[in-house]
Amino acid sequence: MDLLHALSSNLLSPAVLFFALGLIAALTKSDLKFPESLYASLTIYLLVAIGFKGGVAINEAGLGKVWLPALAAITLGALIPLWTYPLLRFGGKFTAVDASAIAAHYGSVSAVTFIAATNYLKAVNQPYESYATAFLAVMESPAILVGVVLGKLGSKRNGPLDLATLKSTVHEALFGRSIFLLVGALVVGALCGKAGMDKVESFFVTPFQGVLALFLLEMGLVAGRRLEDLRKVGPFLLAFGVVMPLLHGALGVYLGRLAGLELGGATLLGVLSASASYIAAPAAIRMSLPEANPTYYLTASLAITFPFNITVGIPIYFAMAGWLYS
Amino acid sequence: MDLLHALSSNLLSPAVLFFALGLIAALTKSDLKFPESLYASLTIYLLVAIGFKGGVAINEAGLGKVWLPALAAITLGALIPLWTYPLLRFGGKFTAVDASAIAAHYGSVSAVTFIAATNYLKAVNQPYESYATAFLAVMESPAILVGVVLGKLGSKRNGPLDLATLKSTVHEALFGRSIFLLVGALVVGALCGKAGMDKVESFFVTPFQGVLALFLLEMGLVAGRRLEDLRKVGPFLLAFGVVMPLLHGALGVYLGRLAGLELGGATLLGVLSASASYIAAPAAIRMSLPEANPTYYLTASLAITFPFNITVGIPIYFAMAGWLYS
Amino acid sequence: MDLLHALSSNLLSPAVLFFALGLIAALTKSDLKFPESLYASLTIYLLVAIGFKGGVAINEAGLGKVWLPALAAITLGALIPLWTYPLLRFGGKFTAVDASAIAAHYGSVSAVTFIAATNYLKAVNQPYESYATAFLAVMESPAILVGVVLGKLGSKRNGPLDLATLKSTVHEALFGRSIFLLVGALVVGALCGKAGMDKVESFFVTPFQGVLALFLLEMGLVAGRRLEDLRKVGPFLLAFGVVMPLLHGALGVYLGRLAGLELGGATLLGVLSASASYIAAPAAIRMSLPEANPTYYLTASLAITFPFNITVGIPIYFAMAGWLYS
Amino acid sequence: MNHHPMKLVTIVCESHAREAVTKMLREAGAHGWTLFPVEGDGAHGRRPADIPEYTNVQVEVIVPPEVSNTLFERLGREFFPRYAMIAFESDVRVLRPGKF
Amino acid sequence: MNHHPMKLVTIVCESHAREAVTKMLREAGAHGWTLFPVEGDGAHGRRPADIPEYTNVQVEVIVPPEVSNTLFERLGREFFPRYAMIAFESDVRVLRPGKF
Amino acid sequence: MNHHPMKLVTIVCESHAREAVTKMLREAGAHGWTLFPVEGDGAHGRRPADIPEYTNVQVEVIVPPEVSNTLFERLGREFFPRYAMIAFESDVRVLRPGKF
Ligand SMILES: Nc1ncnc2c1ncn2[C@@H]1O[C@H](COP(=O)(O)O)[C@@H](O)[C@H]1O
Ligand SMILES: Nc1ncnc2c1ncn2[C@@H]1O[C@H](COP(=O)(O)O)[C@@H](O)[C@H]1O
Ligand SMILES: Nc1ncnc2c1ncn2[C@@H]1O[C@H](COP(=O)(O)O)[C@@H](O)[C@H]1O
Ligand code: NA
Ligand code: NA
Ligand code: NA
Repeated sequence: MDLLHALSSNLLSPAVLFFALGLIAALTKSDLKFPESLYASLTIYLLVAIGFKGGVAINEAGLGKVWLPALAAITLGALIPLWTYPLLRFGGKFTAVDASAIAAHYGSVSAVTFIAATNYLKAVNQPYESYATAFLAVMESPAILVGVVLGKLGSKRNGPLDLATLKSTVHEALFGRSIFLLVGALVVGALCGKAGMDKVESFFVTPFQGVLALFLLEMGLVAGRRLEDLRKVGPFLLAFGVVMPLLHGALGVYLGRLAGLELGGATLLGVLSASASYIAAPAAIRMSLPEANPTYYLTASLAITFPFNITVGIPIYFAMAGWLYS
Repeated sequence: MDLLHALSSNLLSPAVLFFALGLIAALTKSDLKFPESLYASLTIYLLVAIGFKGGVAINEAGLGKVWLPALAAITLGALIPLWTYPLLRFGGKFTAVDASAIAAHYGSVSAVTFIAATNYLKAVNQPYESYATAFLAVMESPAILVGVVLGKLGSKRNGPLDLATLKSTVHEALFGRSIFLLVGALVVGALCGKAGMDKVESFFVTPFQGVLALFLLEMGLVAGRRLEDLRKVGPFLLAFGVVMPLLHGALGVYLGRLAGLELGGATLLGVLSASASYIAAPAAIRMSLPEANPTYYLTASLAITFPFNITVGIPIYFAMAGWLYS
Repeated sequence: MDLLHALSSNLLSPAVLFFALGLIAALTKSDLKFPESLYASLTIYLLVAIGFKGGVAINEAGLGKVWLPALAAITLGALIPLWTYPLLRFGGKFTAVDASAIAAHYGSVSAVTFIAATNYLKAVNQPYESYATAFLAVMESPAILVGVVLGKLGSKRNGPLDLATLKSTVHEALFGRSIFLLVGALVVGALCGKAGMDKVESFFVTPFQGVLALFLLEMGLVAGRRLEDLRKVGPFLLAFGVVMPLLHGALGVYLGRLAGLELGGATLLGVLSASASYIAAPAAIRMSLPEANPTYYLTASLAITFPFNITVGIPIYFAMAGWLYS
Repeated sequence: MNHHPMKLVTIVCESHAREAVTKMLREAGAHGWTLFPVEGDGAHGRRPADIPEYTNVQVEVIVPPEVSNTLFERLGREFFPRYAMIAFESDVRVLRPGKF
Repeated sequence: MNHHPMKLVTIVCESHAREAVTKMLREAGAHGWTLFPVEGDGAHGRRPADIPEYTNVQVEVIVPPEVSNTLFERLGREFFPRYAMIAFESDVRVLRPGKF
Repeated sequence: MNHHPMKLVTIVCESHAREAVTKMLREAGAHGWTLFPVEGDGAHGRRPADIPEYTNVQVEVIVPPEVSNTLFERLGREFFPRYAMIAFESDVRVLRPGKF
């Protein structure tokens, strides 16, 4: 499948069109609003569903197949801040704290982008390793820890790197609600296996794509409300938010191949690598590096990289994997 | 199918029985309560689902089939206030502002009544043009605009009809959340077509009837709480809330036939014409004609016409269409 | 199926594993939290679904089959406080008010435990009388009334047993939201029958097990937060919360057999008898016996008996029924 | 502007007390009230607002001083011994004193 | 501590008035506001907070005394005759007066 | 009635600060608190309450005057420079002073 076809089949999917509808609603200042608890409920559903499915897949594939690419994912996540930080600090002239905060976001991952990518692969009939959810689970935290350490080392005003900060960052990074739900559901799925899946499939799997479409409508609203901050962040960050995902996407796909994944799984590792966190990382950064300016990291991850990945990024990483595997 | 059969098959459907249960809960002052965000969430689901389905139908039928009956729908909606206003003003002795407010509500439409009608047609195995959702979408606003103009012209105390009021009314009527969701989902559906439907059908279509039943339980509660206002509105409005739907229903069915719709589609145009708005119209009227008394228009549309249509109105309009087409 | 097999097939089900995950989240002080309205929405869904299904089953089985075991259920519920009260009062040294409050909770029932039990029977392919929901419906109130009367008689400080209190207790016990929803949906289901079920099955039945799994995650959180109160209640209540369910479970299974139920139905009556209320009873007791200490009755029913039943109680009662019927 | 002094009485109580409280407000002479669910912590432990039945509500009511006194008398006598709750009074100013 | 006197203006109104109220706050000189949905009872009957369109919102705004006066003037003139609502003012103290 | 003067401290802050704030309240000597999610507008822009992580919470706490002073000292020193928030104090009266 060539890039154009890959793109158009993504852009005309209900999920992406509903995302665009949400963007439009935000831009036209329509009073459309999802209740706060609907957002929270859909998030719980999506994380539990994807985690459970991934766990069942691990149960079937065996941990032996999962550990190597998972290790690759962790390493990649932890390393990304090491080059994004200097780039932001010296290329983008950001302060040490802001640079490390943004770097943490880009090393970490976006679960919704990952879910949209699995959706996309399903739509184009590309099989993928369902246990890839495990990579999502392990890639959320490492970059956050690295980013916080960078931020503490790079800036004195920000207070020294003490043990208490490190401990609470680790706790936040490992026990935050999204990571807890995802890992928890993964373990439940791994324990239940196929027999458990049969019982809950019609709730956690069958309606999944439709729920995602509705959720992306809301995410369009949320991202759209941030669009007006675009002019505050400057051209460097704008370019960063588009170019880095492409580089990281290519890197992830390549590493995925090295780690022995199939085309579908390599695409997903590329997507994870290319995506930037906008829930878990902000929460941890807000607590550990409160001096970092949220306008920078939230606008970059939520208003630039997230929409980019959802619309054109995912098919591009898929095309990259296609080239690499052909 | 004769009227009696049509009636009983509606009254014994889960949707209508749950509606009755909600009414009973309100009347017996049970502390049953739906959380506010469940109402909002179900509304979003229903509007997106019906809009999306309608859009897919337009994609398949082609706009060529839709424009004529849609034009008929718009015209009907815009005209209804022209006779209901004088009737209320001079027959019912309402003030100009109250008369125009009520007229706006009866020219506009109730999405839930429409959805219940599609449900009913499905239950009695009557095929209908799925693109009829487009009529719902275009019929919400015209009567509101006409009603506001009537109210402004008819009453001096109410302030002159200035451009700012008109502009904000038009904005409210066109970009309010329900109309935005409905039209947006319609466009998304029209762009996706059948391929998109396949992906989200198990969320937006399969469980739809059950969701509607649950939602009507809540609507029974909401309408039931208004029932005690019935004695405040006087016998004229009571009669108005039952007789006008019958007249408008017949008119809608007849116009539907003229515009080339099948039996099912004509029934739906009758239902739209007979229904009265209780969400979009109140919001617009509250802003543009704040002097109008909500007790009148809300009680009429929500506590009289809505329950009447849900229980016996829909099968009657269907029977009317049956006679006309036989 | 022997007890060990019965136990392990319960403990490895998604529902129970998600319950355990919720407990772990509470114990590790994860910030995982369900929005209040999600809890309320899932409760509404579960009660309406189980009630509706039960009503359809009554419609098919006929009331003739239901009345005798229903009478047995009511009697059992009303009698349980008569021996738990003196046991708590004199064995556990509780005040008259506390003893009667706890007794009311153990005579009443837990809808979620019942639902989990139907789920379990389905998982082990054990057919059961679907109309058993009727027993759930009738067993909620009697013990509450008996408990309140006991509490009023046993304690002077608590005010005399006047008619107003009794009336408001009866109202609360009969028209509280959970009982209203359950009985209401039961009646709707009985009126609709199979034809109605066909329409809403894909919403109220197909995804039911998955919804329950998600709900038990939340219930694990709720129960887990109460675990730290365990050390406040003393060893007597700890033992009471485990031993009484076993006795009541056996009694319920036995009575179920006497009343002519099959193995599945007798298991369910055992489960009902063994379960303790933690929503309806606390609400009624809080109003009628406000001097009773919630730490005792809530901790016992929610943090001891509920987790015990969900994890090992249900398979034990099923095994008991197996022995009795073999 | 013509501001008139009134009392704002705020009550935070377990949601089971909700009906009893609003009924009492009416009896004591209040013409309206405002209410919303809240989380809380206090002598009776955390109330984490995830089950409607186990949460708190905050009730706010604007009343003339004499009604506030009646309210506090009944709160102290009938409610404080029974329910997990707090109540406090503060001074506010309103435009339309006849409304309260 | 260096506390500075300010006014807290609290408005409880039907949710339809929400946009008009927050717009007016800005025009009158407020630098921010806080808002949440509430249930209520009053002269216009019960508002049971189950449909977003039929419920109330409570708006709280901290302003200097002169802005509070402007607010109440506009509330009394433009809003009270049109919407179901109440508003009241109370005295509060803040640390960073420049913020308000 | 026997009313006792107390201070009501109200804090509106981004929800990320929630744990830090409630922990600080306990440390400063408060015996309880009340909390709910709110929307807001201010120097840091609109916070539209549609994602729990991006919204505000309002915390209300009744304390004796000296605790209020401690609270404001710590708020001014540790919290205001870090978080999007406001805090204000007002005078209230309660019945059971020992409770606070
Ligand atoms: N000092 C306080 N400040 C603010 N709210 C409080 C305070 N103490 C108690 N509350 C609220 O009142 C509820 C009941 O209090 P208690 O009976 O002390 O558990 C708590 O859950 C809180 O919401
Ligand atoms: N005396 C009062 N105390 C507190 N809130 C009130 C009072 N009167 C009215 N309200 C609130 O203001 C809203 C509108 O009031 P009304 O216009 O009187 O119906 C009500 O729904 C209540 O939320
Ligand atoms: N003048 C004000 N009156 C009421 N609430 C305010 C005011 N200013 C700020 N807030 C609240 O405090 C939050 C944080 O304020 P800020 O740091 O100014 O963005 C806002 O989102 C509002 O909820
Ligand atoms: Na990444
Ligand atoms: Na109409
Ligand atoms: Na029991």
